[in-house]
Amino acid sequence: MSENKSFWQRLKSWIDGDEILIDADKYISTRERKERVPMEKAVTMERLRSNSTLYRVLCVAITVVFIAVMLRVVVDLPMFGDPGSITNNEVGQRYLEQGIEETGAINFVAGMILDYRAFDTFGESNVLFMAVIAVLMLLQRDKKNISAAEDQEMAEDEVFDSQDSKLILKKGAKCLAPVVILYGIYVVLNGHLSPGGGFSGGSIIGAGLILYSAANGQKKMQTFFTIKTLTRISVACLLTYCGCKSYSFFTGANHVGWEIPKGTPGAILSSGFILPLNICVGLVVACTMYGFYALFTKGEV
Amino acid sequence: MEHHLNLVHNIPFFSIFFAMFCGIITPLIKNGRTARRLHGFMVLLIGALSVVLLVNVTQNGEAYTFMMGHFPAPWGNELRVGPLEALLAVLVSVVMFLTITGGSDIIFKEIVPEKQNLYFIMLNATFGAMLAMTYTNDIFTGYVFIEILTIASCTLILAKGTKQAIVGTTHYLVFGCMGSGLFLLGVCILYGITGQLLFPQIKEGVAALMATGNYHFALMIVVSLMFVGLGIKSALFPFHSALPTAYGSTMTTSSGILSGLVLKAYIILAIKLTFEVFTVQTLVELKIADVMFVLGVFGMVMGSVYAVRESRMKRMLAYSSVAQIGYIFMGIGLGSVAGMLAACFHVFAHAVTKSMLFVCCGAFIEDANGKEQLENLKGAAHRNPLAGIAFTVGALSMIGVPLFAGFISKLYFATAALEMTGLRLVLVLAALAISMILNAMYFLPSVIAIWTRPKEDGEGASKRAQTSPTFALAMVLFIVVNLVLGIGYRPIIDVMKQGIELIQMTL
Amino acid sequence: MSHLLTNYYEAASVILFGIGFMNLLLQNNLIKKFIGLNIMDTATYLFLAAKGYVFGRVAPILTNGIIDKDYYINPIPAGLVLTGIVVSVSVTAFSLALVLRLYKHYNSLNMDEILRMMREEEGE
Amino acid sequence: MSDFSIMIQMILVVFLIASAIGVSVTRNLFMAVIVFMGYSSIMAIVWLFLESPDLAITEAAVGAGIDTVLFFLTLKKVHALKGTREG
Repeated sequence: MSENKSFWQRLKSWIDGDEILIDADKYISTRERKERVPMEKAVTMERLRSNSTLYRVLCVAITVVFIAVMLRVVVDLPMFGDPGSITNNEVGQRYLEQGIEETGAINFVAGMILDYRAFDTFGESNVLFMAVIAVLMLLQRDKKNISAAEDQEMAEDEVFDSQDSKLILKKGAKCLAPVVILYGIYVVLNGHLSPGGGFSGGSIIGAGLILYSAANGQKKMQTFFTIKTLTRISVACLLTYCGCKSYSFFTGANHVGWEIPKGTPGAILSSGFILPLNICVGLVVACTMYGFYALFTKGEV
Repeated sequence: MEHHLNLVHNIPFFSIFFAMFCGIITPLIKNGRTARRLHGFMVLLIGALSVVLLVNVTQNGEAYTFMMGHFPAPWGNELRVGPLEALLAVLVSVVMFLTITGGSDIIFKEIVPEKQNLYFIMLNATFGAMLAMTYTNDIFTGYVFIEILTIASCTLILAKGTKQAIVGTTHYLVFGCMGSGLFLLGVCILYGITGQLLFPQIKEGVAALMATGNYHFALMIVVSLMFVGLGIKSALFPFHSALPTAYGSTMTTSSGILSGLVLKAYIILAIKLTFEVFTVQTLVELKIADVMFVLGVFGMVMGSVYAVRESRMKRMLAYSSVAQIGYIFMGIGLGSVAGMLAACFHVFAHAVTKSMLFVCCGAFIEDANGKEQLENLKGAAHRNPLAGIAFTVGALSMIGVPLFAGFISKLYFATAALEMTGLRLVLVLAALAISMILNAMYFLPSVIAIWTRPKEDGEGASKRAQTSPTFALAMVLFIVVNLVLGIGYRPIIDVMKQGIELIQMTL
Repeated sequence: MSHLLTNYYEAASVILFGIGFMNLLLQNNLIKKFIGLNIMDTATYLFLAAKGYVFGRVAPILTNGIIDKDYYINPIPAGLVLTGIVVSVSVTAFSLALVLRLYKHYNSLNMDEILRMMREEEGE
Repeated sequence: MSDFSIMIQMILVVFLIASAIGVSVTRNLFMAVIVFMGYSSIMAIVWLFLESPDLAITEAAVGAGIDTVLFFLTLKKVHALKGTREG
């Protein structure tokens, strides 16, 4: 086991298997010693950052170079607002000229995202759902995620909220919340007729819910809106979405026919699946937005 | 292209929607075990269906597009299915199933019970998003599912709930956001100069631009933006710094999924873009291939150098992933079909091997009561022989010993390099040799360490840890899959070749 | 140069993208990092929306019953941007939740400092 | 599009860039979030000029509404309100 064994002796003992431990030990210990090196290297970056003038100058320089390259690209691009630009091709034309006939929506954007390119939009509502689940996982209070200081702070907030110090603000918010929610519902229901749709309307409803919760305290909100309601509404809406789209993708791809009646363009009950889908998206978004707010403030819905 | 579709052709669409459906419905299941069963059933079903699809498309030698909705190509979304895509779907299902089967004990141990079902939502979403990225024929759909994958994979990292895991997630998320931001900017400029979003139409547009020479600089920047974006997301060498922090801080099961599959999903998208949008020739003409080649070679060497310096096993495996991603980008950067083939095979070999290594590493750390320094893992293989054997197999495969998967991909890289001349040939062969030596330098000591009985507490250390039957099953299957890739690789290569040919035919 | 003035929206959006990207990459403070992320995303959307605009045409919602492709602007960018905005608000919420947790554990918003603290703890 | 409208749009664009730079250089987090809120509102107006009312509504509701609320909640939780300087 001396250090100065020849290579062949060590190989032989390695094959025999009797001195593996010593060699492995040596290996590990040399590697242990080397391990400090990358840490010191990483510190130099921090030292660079602490030297703030140099660091700032470097940041600005990199930004300027990046922007210069990108501006060079922009110079080449088609002119802004040019009707002959390549983006105004047959794809957009069909959306505009046959959109009403094929989707029934007079808001061409709604027709495009909820019918022609509905797969993207399906992915998009899933992103939202994943985000609210991720935030739930992060902020919902469990045994790995509690601290006494935070409890105390929240108790103080509650006392502060229950005082009537912001009476005018609270009364105002109470009056305003229903109006905001109503406007949101209008935007959702008219998604296929006017600007807006599930997403924007849903965020407006969500903002209304946040206002209501801020004015009346989360306790009152919890009487009718808990985490259970949130997940149930979201899951039900997404499942409806999933079902509707599976139906139309399946029938469309297999040329089955059985199309959904489109109704009279311009009427509120028209354009096939677009209205129910807008309602689903709107509900999911409203729940999500309120869920974010509640989890951020209290760590629970 | 009017195709008569039968039920088998609906499998890709069904797979994506069923995976997302299971993800959506899981919050209603409060019990983590039930959620795990649903997940396992879903992956098995989709895996089986993908095998059926694979057999069907290879026998008929066909590739088809599947309309997502009532509207054909430039107007509606589409999926594209060919032998290569079906094979990738099978790979994703197999690796997902085996990793979760082998690593589910750790999931139930590390995550608080009320949040276990949330973890499986994220797993289902990850699976669905990876399938969608494999099958998609639309660049914007690709972007949306990249974002789903970003959020879902970050949640897989933070699920452990410790503060280190949160730091790791933040680091990973910042890099992920940079990557997807650059990718999105690339997509936007590409839309601005071709006016299309579906792969075949963009391909026509790009071909026209290359022929006329218009927007040459813009096209170069677009391609670099998109590949740098995907490179950042798949931890290509200079952008890898988030990887060790993230993998070092989280559960090995999550690391196995992330390293084995999620990184590969971005690479799959990069390979699809190379074949179906830009073509290999365009990449070579725009000099992007050279850049990828150089970064890949650097990654191969530097990743291994970092790994040699590392004494914690999880971080060592993370750096090893950086090196292996370097191999894949080097293969793409060779700018030849043979190079792409080698890169594709390496995606398979690395996915299978690295997830196995992470699952074994998890079992070792578990037996050592959570300590992950290499010295604490001494004798780990005696406590858990099956994991020890699997780890050894994985290490040998990583080094590139014949009979195992890693050898075949290195063989194909070398073959692809022999088509090249001059500097490239030398560089590839040198990088392969150096990287193999470095791989041996960090994998062999860990193998030796885990098979070494510690002297001081000779009896306590050799005590057998209890292994669940599911873990044993997963290990055996992992080893079998590795050997299948290492010995019976011919049919797989043939399917890949067929897939690549079919993609190139449909210009 | 005159091109940059006609393409002023695109020019502005790449400048904003650059600023946002560098904030995300180089700012130490996490909140400003994620504001940078938002600026970067909106810049991309501005670029896309500018690509869809055509002089003298109106928003893609049926007005006065006119069905004519030369009357409305291109609806595709608007749809894509709508999808994109949803994605970026999700990512923002997620990242801010991460910031809250980090602050709870490390009492700091500085990413470098947090990484250093983590390394020191691991080193012990 | 009239010259006047183009002029207004250019001014808005300059405001956008100015507020983005402002966010980057300010050391006060509260100020940064307020400026970012202004940035989102200007962006909503820009989208009206680009004939995309859908986007304008969404940006106003999300960028200037929900995002800002989330940023403020975060600032409150990390005790960065009341003009605290960043650490």
